[in-house]
Amino acid sequence: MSEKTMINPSGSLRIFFRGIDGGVLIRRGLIGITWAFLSIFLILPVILVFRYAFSLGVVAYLQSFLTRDARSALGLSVFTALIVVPVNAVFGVVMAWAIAKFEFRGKNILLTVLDVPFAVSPVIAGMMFLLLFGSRGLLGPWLQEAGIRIVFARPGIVLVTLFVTLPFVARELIPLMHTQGTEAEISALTLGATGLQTFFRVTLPSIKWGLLYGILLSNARSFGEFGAVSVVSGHIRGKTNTIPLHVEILFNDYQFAASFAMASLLVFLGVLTLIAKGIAESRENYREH
Amino acid sequence: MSRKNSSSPLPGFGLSLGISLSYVGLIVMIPLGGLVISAFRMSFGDFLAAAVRDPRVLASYRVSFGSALAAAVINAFFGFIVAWVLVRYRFPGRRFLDALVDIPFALPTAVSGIALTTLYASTGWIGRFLAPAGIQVAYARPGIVLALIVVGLPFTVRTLQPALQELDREVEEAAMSLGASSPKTFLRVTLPTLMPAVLTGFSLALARGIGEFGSVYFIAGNLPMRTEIAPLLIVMKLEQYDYQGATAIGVVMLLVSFLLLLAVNILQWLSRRSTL
Amino acid sequence: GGQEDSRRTLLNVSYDPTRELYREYNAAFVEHWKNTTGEDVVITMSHGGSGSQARAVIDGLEADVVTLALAYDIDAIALHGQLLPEGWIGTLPNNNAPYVSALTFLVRKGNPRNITDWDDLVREGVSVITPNPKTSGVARWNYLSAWGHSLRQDLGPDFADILQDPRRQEEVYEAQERARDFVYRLYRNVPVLDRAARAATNTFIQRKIGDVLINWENEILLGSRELDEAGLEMVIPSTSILAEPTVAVVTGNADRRGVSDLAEAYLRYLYEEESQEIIARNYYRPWDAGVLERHRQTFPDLEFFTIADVFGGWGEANRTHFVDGGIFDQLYLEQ
Amino acid sequence: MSIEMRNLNKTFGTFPAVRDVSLKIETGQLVALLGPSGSGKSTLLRMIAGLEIPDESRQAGPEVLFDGNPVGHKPVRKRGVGFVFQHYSLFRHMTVFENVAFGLRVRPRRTRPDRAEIDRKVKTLLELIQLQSLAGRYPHQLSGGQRQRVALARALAVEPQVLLLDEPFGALDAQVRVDLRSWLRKLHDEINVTSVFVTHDQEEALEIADRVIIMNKGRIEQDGTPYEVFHAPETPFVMGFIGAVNTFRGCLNSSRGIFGPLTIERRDFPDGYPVAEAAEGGDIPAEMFVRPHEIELKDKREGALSIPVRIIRVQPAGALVRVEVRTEGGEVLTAEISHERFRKEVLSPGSLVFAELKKARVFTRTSPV
Amino acid sequence: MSIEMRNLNKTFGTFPAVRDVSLKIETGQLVALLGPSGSGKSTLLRMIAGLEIPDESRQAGPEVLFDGNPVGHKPVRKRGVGFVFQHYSLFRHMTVFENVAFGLRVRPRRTRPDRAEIDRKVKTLLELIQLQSLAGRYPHQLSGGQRQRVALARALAVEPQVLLLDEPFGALDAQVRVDLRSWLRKLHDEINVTSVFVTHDQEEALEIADRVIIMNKGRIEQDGTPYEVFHAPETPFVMGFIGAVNTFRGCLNSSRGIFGPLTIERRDFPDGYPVAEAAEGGDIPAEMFVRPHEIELKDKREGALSIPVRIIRVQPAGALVRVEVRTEGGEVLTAEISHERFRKEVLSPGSLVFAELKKARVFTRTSPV
Ligand SMILES: Nc1ncnc2c1ncn2[C@@H]1O[C@H](COP(=O)(O)OP(=O)(O)OP(=O)(O)O)[C@@H](O)[C@H]1O
Ligand SMILES: Nc1ncnc2c1ncn2[C@@H]1O[C@H](COP(=O)(O)OP(=O)(O)OP(=O)(O)O)[C@@H](O)[C@H]1O
Ligand SMILES: [Mg+2]
Ligand SMILES: [Mg+2]
Ligand SMILES: O=S(=O)([O-])[O-]
Repeated sequence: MSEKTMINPSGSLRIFFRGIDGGVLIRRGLIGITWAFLSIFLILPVILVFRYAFSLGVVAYLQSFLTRDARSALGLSVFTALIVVPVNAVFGVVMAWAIAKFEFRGKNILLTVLDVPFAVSPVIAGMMFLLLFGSRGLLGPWLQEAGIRIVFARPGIVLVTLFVTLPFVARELIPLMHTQGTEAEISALTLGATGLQTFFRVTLPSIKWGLLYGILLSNARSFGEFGAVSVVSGHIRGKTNTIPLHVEILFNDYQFAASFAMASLLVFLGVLTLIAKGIAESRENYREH
Repeated sequence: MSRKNSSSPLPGFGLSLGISLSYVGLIVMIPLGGLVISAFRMSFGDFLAAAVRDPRVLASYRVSFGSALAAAVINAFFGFIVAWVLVRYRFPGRRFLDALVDIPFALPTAVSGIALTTLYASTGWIGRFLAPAGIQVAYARPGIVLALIVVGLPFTVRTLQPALQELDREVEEAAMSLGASSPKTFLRVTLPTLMPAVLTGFSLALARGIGEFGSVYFIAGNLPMRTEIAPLLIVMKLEQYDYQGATAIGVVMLLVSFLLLLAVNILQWLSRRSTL
Repeated sequence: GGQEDSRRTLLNVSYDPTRELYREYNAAFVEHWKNTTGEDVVITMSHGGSGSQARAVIDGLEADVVTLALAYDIDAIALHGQLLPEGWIGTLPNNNAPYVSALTFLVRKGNPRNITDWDDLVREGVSVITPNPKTSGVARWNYLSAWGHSLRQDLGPDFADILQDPRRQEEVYEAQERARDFVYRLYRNVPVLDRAARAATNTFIQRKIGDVLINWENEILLGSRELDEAGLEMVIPSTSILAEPTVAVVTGNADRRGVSDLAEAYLRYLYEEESQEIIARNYYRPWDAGVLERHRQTFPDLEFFTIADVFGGWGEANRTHFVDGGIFDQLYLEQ
Repeated sequence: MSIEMRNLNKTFGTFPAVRDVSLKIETGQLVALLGPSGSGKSTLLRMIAGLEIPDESRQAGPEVLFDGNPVGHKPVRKRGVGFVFQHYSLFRHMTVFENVAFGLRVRPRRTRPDRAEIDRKVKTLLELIQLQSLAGRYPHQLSGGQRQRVALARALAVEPQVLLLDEPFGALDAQVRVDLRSWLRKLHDEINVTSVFVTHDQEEALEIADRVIIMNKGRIEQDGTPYEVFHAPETPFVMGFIGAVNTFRGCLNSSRGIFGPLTIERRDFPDGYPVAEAAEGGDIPAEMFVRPHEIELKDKREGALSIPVRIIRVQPAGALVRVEVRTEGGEVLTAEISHERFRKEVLSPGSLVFAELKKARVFTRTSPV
Repeated sequence: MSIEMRNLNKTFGTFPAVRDVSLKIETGQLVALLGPSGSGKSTLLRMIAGLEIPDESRQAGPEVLFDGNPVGHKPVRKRGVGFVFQHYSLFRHMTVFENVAFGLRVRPRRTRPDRAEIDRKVKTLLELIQLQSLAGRYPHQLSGGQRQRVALARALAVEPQVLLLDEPFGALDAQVRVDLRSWLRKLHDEINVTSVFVTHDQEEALEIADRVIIMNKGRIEQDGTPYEVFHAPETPFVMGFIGAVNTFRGCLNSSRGIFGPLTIERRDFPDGYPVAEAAEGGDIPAEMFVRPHEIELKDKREGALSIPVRIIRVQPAGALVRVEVRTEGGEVLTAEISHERFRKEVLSPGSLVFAELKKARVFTRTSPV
């Protein structure tokens, strides 16, 4: 394929003759800028994480996951994700269904509210839950009376994580479901399918890759959230530290290698997410065309 | 919120909307409400004093909003190039770069903060080349902007990509067949058509940048009046048992983010309507 | 498993630089408690900036004991959280401070900027690392120590008494003004305000920012031990405020959880000789004079002054210097 | 199954999409709903299917009846209608076979056929649509015409007694459309079902329907056989919408009509004189419509309905030769003559001939002739 | 401006989209590129415009010449062509006025008309397309037909001497399409340009073009006037593609042809006997094509080309009456007869008549008659 050849997004080939995509020089220049920009801002930091993580060798790297605190942080993060991800998946799908398949007044407001967790500072997110459930918060005294602990315990961590990951699944699905329209569902109904049959047999299969990606993103975010969790965690060693908090503690304890090792775990998770996404997208394209 | 299209034959509208509203209410609206109620507990004068009169708070807004604005502008610009390159060109490593864009979504902000600080401190891999030139990145405003570029990048690229993909190539060809040169075609046809997406990505990156804490905290240096961001002030106020002060700043920031988001959604809605 | 559920647990909420100390002490105490009562107990720790830890306790973090950097933070718990009586101070010996510390300097190997005392910190071009007094316990001590040093230079060795002398008001006023200027010049030399003591140490050692780090004596001794090859030297200034980290039982929580006796014993045992040894080994100046004497090598003598004498106690100091709009804020507004 | 609609109205916001439609469709008929875009065809069809609920009206309640039984309360999945969309809306993640089998597989267990039975049924249907060999393909591997046939088979699998098709060929190429048309007609005849299909293509409607219902602005303009709507349109709208037409604007009075170049005496009207009312007052405005094939081109004036015209363009490609002519007044008319005739006459651009109207329909403002 | 193409080839990957096309279009012609989907029409048009570069071929270099001058090196914006896309491709963020003015406004300053001049020109064009009153609207506020007209006006604004249209009406409703067709023809005649338009709708091509070029699989199948391609198709492909047709499969030998129910003696062929080669060897396979309007239905057998058939369906709505008949062998034929004839004969479904072929084209495997 010559320099001028490109494939447009739908995969078909086209040749542009000094078209808007520019000549070879512009093309190379822009690709160069992209590599440089992404290298400086994304590739180098990731390399750095791994360099430090393995600075004491592979054995030390692996050992850093075996300490009691590391195991407990891992456990808490997994516990949180195990709750957060399924809840997000279910509610995300339900919200996407309501928003993408129906017209109703106030939809823009609901959409905006759905986006709030994207935009709210994690610190404020944590603070909101403190103001609500802290012992001096609105519900705090009452909860204390009832012996229910929310902040500085697992429920608080789960709650803030639910908050910060709320939009991921729905946001991923809404545009997808929007473009798919409702005709397939209506066809299913005319063929005698019940609402649930329609959902599980028609809607779900056609959104499954988008759903998977939304789940993976919210999973990555659930493992990675730092600011908000930090506010409500209490930092109790071996109890309420998640992986990112443990990363910070190790970092402060001068255990840099171990700290970056934990961080590299999250990078792996991110990379895994991205690979899965790649697969999901190629499956999606395969179906479309 | 009432139902306009009462006759959609699809089942589950009431149920799904009900569940959605309850869930969003529980996870988002109640905590948000808690914050607002706490803000209402203080007098208006106190609120103003805490949220907008304190010069240090004002300075932190300037840092937060200013850096977020700078980062969002840079992201809009480079994000456009990145999205353009990823959508329009085929070259080795494209899929890799495409996947990379999501890294900041997946990486804990603290980790990216620590990593960036290590890179850009005057002893870091990059910082050591900048320091002799007198460029200080870590522990200065450029560092904040840097961290915000990283966390905001996926927002601009990911909103632009689909828009670029959808952009009808024929429109550009039409412009060129009418005698427009490539730059003119780009400036007069391509760019205006993509403007809603650019603005959306820009606002999302901006909103995210204003609120970002984890990564900035490590790289900022946190000097009052100079490199102290508003979320840090909230943390500080909390630690000084000044809940009202923290709430007041939180409410101001929330308001700004909310307005930004609303603007984005309305923008999208308008552009969708105008391109039917 | 089931065994863990039945064991009584004690949560000690502490500040950053005590990680190593309490790791060792907890092990010792658990053994001691087992030996004396036969009961297995579990001690859990939470570390963070002193202020944020106090805030978490106020917000509901169920600390049974707090071992914080300043009495002020425990006062806040008493005041805002009503979790322990106002008169908590004095429930344990030495104003509830089982160990004290000095503030010392860490400089690069060979002391290239030739820093020997507080006065050197305000020289043009010297870069000083100290955390943010708004969030960090040690940072407040640093700040007050610098201020006190300036007063000491102006008013002489008995400056604490002069400060109280109504006849020397004018002189004192001028000295306070100069102290203010001194601190102002000091903070102009600070390029990074970290959130807590540990973060500042990292900045100085790990990122190699700054010419001098002011920090807890224990933190510096510990840091230079763990990172000795980094090429660092400790410098001991002529004066320091007597930093008194304080401990207390959070009776509100401990009573409710039925661990008051354990909490009480946990803190009291800190004053025992074997514990004081652990404390000294972790570079805190032990309260026990005998133990201190044994570690003279590590803890050279220097001129101390106390917050009570020079600043009228934490309440007063806080109101003057650290509240929003206080002198510390004003320093930055002037910059 | 017969379908009856009574007093159906549907308003979106303030926009009346369907207005006061009452209609009865007999068992076994193939009915076309024809009309311009936005005329309410889809909305009416969707009301039959139960996909749209008719507005409650003040007077008589709206009703949809299948075989005389009201089905207003039945949701779409209980009405037993087969519905086919313009864009096929096949299930993308299912093979052709699975698509067709879907309606059987989602039946409640009691009435669900067993595997073998489903297999057999689907195979029969795939034979019917001549796609046996493609049973394992996914929709994206089919051509447009094939997809549309699968959509039809899928709808037929549940053995609906009513088949509703919303522009079933709208998304197809002209060529493929034409092929599928006659196929649909044959299919309808074979499986004995009542079918209603929506189209805005008049040729399609005329070619395959037993009955054509022409809609305009939410109302039914005319309801009749293809022959009736083509040859005896009841309104100017139908006249203009079905088939090409030449329009003459003018007026009528008791004794004659004047339409541009033509003054036609009462007795000379080929299809009788317009309504009585014209006889009374003075001139009333009227329009005269003549279809292209109802114009003959002759070399001399014959009769009263003959207009001298000059030939502009001759277009002899097609079953009829299309000739564009201009009257002295400058109006352009189109005539369609047979090739035989064309060979006989000398009809080259520029030559002067006479256009003779063999038929003409006149509509006054209120009523047709 | 005349357009000449020499040896144009275009391959996408390994797929040859256009193969060895050479062609000359004279100044002022309106030429239709007609062919099924994927036959390479758009690719050829885009090569003329400079939106696609022809492949370098081994032998003679490919060339596109305008008025005899090669333009291969010129990018699209310098070729001075007006290009109109199927999906209009209007600039969404500009009003109708701004869309039309675009081409003038992006000219280099030297040749750019001043504001008043642009204003005047655009107004004239908007009048031409009869959209003066909508100058301030945005594309999304227009109907499909209006959008298409704006796209045309936009292309005309730069006064191209060549107008290229890629399925200009492809995205429109049947009704609107028909209106715009004759409008396009008129426009072409008024502004005196050379126009090439792509379509896959044969009616459209026959109706408005001076010349029709029929493409199939990247090659030109036939190039001629509408009359020629309709009445004298050169290949079976053209025969089948242009207009409806009845096909008889059979064979030929030196003395007669046998096509299903018909055995036709050499002398009886209405249009002369197929090629000489048939005279030599034995039977060779052949196909006979008869257009529906070339079949007469009579009540008695007349001549050699008469087949007894039974009427299945009569469809009298339309300019001609379409009658479907079945031969004794079971094949279905379609005949189109005039209404006059229809009225004379008794043609009801079920009755037995004779279908007489008035014309028949026979193609052997290699050559047409
Ligand atoms: N859900 C809706 N909300 C608002 N208006 C609607 C809705 N559905 C249809 N309409 C309007 O009702 C009118 C009739 O719509 P309908 O779809 O029945 O037209 P149609 O005859 O099928 O047209 P087409 O040939 O374009 O499909 C249109 O003007 C349309 O804009
Ligand atoms: N960019 C491309 N990459 C790969 N194949 C292409 C490309 N453009 C066209 N083709 C192929 O070339 C062939 C001819 O395409 P072209 O667009 O010229 O057909 P067409 O005659 O215009 O068809 P249609 O009527 O569907 O528009 C098609 O088979 C098409 O799939
Ligand atoms: Mg419709
Ligand atoms: Mg094409
Ligand atoms: O940990 S400190 O509170 O002393 O900074």
